[in-house]
Amino acid sequence: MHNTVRYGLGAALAMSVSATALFADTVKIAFIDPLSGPFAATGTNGLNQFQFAAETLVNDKGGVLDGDTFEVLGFDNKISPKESLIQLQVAIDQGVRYVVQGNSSGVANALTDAIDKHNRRNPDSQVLFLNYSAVDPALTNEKCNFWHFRFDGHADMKMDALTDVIAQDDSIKKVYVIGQDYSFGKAVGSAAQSMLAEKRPDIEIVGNELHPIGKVKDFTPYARKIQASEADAVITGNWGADMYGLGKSILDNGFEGPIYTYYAAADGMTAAFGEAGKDSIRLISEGAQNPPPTPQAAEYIEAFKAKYPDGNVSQSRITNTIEMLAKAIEEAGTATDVQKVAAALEGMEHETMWGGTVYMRPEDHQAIQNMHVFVHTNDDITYDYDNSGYGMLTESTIENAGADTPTTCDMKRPS
Amino acid sequence: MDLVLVNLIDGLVTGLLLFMLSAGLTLIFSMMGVLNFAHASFYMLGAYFAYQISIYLGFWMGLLIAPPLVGLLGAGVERYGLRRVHQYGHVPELIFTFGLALLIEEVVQFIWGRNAMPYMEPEILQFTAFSIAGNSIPAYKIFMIFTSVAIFIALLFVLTRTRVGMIIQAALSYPRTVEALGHNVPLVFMGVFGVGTALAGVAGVIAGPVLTTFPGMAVVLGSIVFVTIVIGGLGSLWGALVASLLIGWLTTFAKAYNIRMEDILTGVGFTKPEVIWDSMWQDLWSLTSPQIADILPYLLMVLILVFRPYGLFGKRDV
Amino acid sequence: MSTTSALKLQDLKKNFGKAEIIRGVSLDIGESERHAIIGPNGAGKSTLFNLITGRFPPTSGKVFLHGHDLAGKAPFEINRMGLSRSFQITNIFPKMTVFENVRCALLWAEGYRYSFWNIVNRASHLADATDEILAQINLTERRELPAGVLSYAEQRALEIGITIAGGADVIMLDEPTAGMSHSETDYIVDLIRKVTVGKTLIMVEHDMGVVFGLADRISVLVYGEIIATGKPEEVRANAKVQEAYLGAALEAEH
Amino acid sequence: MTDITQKSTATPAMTMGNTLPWILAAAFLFIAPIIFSSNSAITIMNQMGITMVFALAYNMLLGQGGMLSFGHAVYMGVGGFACVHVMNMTDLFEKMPLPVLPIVGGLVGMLFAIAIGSFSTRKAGTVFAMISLGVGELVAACSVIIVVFFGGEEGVSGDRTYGMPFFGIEFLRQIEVYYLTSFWLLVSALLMFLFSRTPVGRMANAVRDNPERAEFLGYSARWVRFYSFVASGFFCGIAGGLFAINFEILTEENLNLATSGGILLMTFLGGAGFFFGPVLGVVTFVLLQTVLGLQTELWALYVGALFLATVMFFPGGLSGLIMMHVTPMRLGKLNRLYVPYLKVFVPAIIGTLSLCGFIEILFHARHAALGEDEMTIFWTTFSSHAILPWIITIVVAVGGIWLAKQSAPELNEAWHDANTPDGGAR
Repeated sequence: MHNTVRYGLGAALAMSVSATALFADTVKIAFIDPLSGPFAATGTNGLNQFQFAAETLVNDKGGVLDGDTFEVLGFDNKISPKESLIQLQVAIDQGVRYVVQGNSSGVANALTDAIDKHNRRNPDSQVLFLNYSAVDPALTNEKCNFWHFRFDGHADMKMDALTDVIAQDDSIKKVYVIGQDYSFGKAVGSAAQSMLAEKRPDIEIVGNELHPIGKVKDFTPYARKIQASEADAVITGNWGADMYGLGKSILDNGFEGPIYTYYAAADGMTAAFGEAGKDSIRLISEGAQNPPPTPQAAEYIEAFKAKYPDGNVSQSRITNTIEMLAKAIEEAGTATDVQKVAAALEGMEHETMWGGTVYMRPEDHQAIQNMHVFVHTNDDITYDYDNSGYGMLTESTIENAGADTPTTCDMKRPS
Repeated sequence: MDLVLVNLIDGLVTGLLLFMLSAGLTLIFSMMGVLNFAHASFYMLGAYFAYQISIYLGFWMGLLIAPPLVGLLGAGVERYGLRRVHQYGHVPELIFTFGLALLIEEVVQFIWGRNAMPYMEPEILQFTAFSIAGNSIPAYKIFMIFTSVAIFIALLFVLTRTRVGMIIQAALSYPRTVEALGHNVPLVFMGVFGVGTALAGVAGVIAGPVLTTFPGMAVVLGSIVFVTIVIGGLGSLWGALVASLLIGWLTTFAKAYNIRMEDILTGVGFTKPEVIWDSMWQDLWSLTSPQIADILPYLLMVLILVFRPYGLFGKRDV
Repeated sequence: MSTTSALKLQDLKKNFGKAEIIRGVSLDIGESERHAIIGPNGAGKSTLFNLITGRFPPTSGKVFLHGHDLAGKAPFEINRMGLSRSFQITNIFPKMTVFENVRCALLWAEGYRYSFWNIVNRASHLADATDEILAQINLTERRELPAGVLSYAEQRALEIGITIAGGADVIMLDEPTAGMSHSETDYIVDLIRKVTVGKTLIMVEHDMGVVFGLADRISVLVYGEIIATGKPEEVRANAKVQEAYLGAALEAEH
Repeated sequence: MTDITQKSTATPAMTMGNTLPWILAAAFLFIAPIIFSSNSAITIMNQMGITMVFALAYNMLLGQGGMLSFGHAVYMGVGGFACVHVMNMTDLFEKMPLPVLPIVGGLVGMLFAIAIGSFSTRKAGTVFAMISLGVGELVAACSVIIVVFFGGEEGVSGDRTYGMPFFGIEFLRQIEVYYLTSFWLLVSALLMFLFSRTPVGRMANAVRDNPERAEFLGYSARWVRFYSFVASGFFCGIAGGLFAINFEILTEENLNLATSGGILLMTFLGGAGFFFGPVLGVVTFVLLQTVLGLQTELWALYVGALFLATVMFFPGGLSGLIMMHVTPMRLGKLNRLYVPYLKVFVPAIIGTLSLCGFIEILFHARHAALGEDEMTIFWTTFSSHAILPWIITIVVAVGGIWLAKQSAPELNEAWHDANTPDGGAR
């Protein structure tokens, strides 16, 4: 970590002269995510990916407009909504017009709400919120707004893709759904239930339950229940320690079927599962790495690994975020009038290095892209995670996943 | 029925693990009046030390070396930290251990980073001891049970059959008298603190591979440990044991069976409202036991403190 | 003696486990009487004291204050009925100033109760009353010091000040001169005499000399029973008392 | 010693000496946003102000009542949630001027405190602490279960501007919220200060020091604790209401143990023994968090160490440290401390900074990206993989701390001397 990227409150406190004047030569992007505390590893890796993407995909290629460069500034929100709102204010004061965030839907909800209010109340310093990872469906449905763009598929879309894959697997007759007791866990649970009922009415949901988030010490009783239910497959939206604890308990209890997950890869998780999770852990995500989809992608991953040997290119949507923002700024001809940039982003189609096209659906500002189901293995792995030898191998691909998912978004565009 | 047996075993493992932590804590608490908030942090240190040692010398050396190391560290904390704070009273002592817990977590993150450590069971124990209805009981769990039972017996022996144990027992009930009798109470304090933290260390060593060795492991277990000794009653080793097992089984069974609030409410005679959405009671009706399994001990503790402030087996007030 | 007694004990008993500490004590103490309870160490004086003031519940028997049964009353309720006590081990508020100590003792009696709409600093009559008591116990000079830093005798004086401040008409003092030098003892005895004028005083004492100059009547407690009650001279003359207490104790002390 | 509570004054009415600090505080609050005018500075000051109300309310228990609570965020949180719900009741909110809203929070916080306090305040000490911990955990856990009130993980948000305009102010801008917060900060602080001067407030001190003795003065220790607890709940609720106004969102974070622990940390750091201690604690903590957080990823490590050092060496906290110097100042002997202070603290600070430097180098060497050997601390740039910086920092750290230890007895003596009146000890 170099200190130069750590802008923040100190400067804001010291400088009473408000720093709203934009520098003509840089486009500042505020990365508001945890950089300290228990989620710092994920946050720091994300920041590294953003800075690397801005550097190699924009700045090294001559920047945007008349050579303006991207600068990604890290703001530590300690994964707290309150802290995020303070950091948002600090970022805006420093002339930031683009905010990227991804960890925790709770924070994303707070941010999108705050940015909407800010833009209404301060028309001369409006900002865009580029959400690269928070997957609560509400963000592009009932809580959608004009300033928010999501570059990841949301929970329901991912479940749609996942159930498409499960539906084709005739060996699966019984499915157990388990998740953390909060909005996202509940969304995953109800989506799994309704979508499976529609696509494969013969599949029995033998369990659909929630456990307290971050509080469970031992997942063994859950694993026993899963075993006792004679489930053929498990679906979970768990992340972090809850994902690892649950996965480990299920595997330890002798479960051999697939465990479909949203977040069981990278950030130490792949290394921790190791041999035990081989051919069992599945992951639904965008952005394939094994086999490498395009030569650019391979080159990009290698360059990244050369710079950050301990890091992972775990969130390929980050490159899409940066590239699409650059394109939109070019198209709008301005980096300061974010309304124009947002308009350019709407409906944009982008050929991604990860294969396929990313389409920013104008109705709800939701990216539509290819989704893949990966399997955790060490066979045929070109690029592993956590330097563990294990990586995520593409098993099946769903083209333009969720392109037809309906949205309840009632987009209000500023007049 | 088979599942009941499996859950009994699982609950026993959880309970005994909790007991190893609470045994040390209840000794420390009742002798010194200090609620050691950092107790679970020593448990975490046990796991990390053992992991580090196991890389070079294997699991068994870790089990042998890490707990004394943790105990030594604990004794040091007592000697150079707590003893100093002791003169200011109980509240600063509590706050001291609270701060210590924060600091230890930060130090662990500084040294080992924030990700989980690949700390594994020894290969010799990586097999399934037996299976009940398709549920495998790993040999390691059996090992955990035996280790904790052995520690309990050893502790009981020391406390009831040796001179040191007599002094400690006396100090549990009459701290002032023991001092008056001319025993070196500060030394006894330091010893008890060291042994208590070493016990937490043992718990960490053997729990690390099962419950994951990560910087949050102390927080996850932290407050549950006090809850245990408060429920069990201060200064009572048996109380700590009973409360640990009670919590172990309570949480395991609550997780293992979906007891739904809806069934209870209908059983009591309420009828579920037709339009449940957006009703104030929606969340209550949809509540299930796994959702609240891990907060049940807190509920139990509050109830116990309200109705029986000295816990199940305690003789004096908390 | 007046017809209504200030304090009346009726066959009071207290067991701790199997040990019988108080084995049936009956006593009648009149209004404005200064009554001393003496006895050798371990006679149960402090236990009796704690039974009367509601710190321990009696095993059997009753205590009446101005004719009202005290059974089941919490200490603060007994206090509100007009009984105030001191403690054998100095029991003050060490972190608060001397002035605050006394003022706190005055609050309830002055009718402030749990009010949170009165600012005590503004109540000049409260400050005056406090200063009056400070003058009585000769601690005006120490007014602003934290009570914890006073000398032992000063702390005992403060304790007496706190005890009488609430205006209770029954004052109970538990060994007020314990651990003091002769001159300090004389000083405290004078103080007690001065501040308890017109009040009922019950004190537990070990030191005979203190009691003889001060008490109207004396009760002698030995092994949980009162073996004699009467005027100081009568008690002094009592053979049983001589035997059980005075002989040994007086020789040891003088 | 450091725990002496406010000096009682014999003077019956408020004097100039009593009102002056309040006037100064008001004046400072008024001009602060003129000096620190950027929106983010104002946001941080709002945050500080809210936390100050919370910390002062917390100290009504910890400092004045001797009750250690591990779940006090709950009362602030519940009050705040209630306020957001009021914001969302458009019909009601349209007729209510925003500045009144915190009272709603206060009342709800108070009601909740009455409910919990009715059983938790029966005993002080560990029983109280454990009940507060249990209740805190339960409510925090409920926040994700009872979605109707707590909104689950994403919390509940509202819009303050939908309230009835208050003399034409719609509270669109941060600065308007700032003055609203400052107003409530002053009012609450004043009320809490006055509370400590009421009979209940005074008896709270007495009960803290010696509950048994207090009982024999006619006061039920339990009820005295209860009233302090309820009053504290009210002001926590006010803080919650201000939070709702400032951030327009409340989440699980407002209830959890981390927030409760944080407020304990700040209060203790500032010093629980004096009324203004918590205020000092909040300012110090927020500044530490922002300034250190700006410089290093390891800020939490340093703050934790600082906190431990405070508990061990200055249990009176910062305010205790300041007030310790009142006696030498009164005796006119403060100047005798200057030289020993310099002798101890200069090497100690240099040593500690070097130690931090060493930790930073270690951290950098282990965690920085490949090829980024360069690092900058203390305005010096060097390679973290070179051996020289390691040696320098270790030597300076050890040397500095050793020097400080050498001078410590001298300071001790000087301190003793400065605290003793000339012409013999008392």
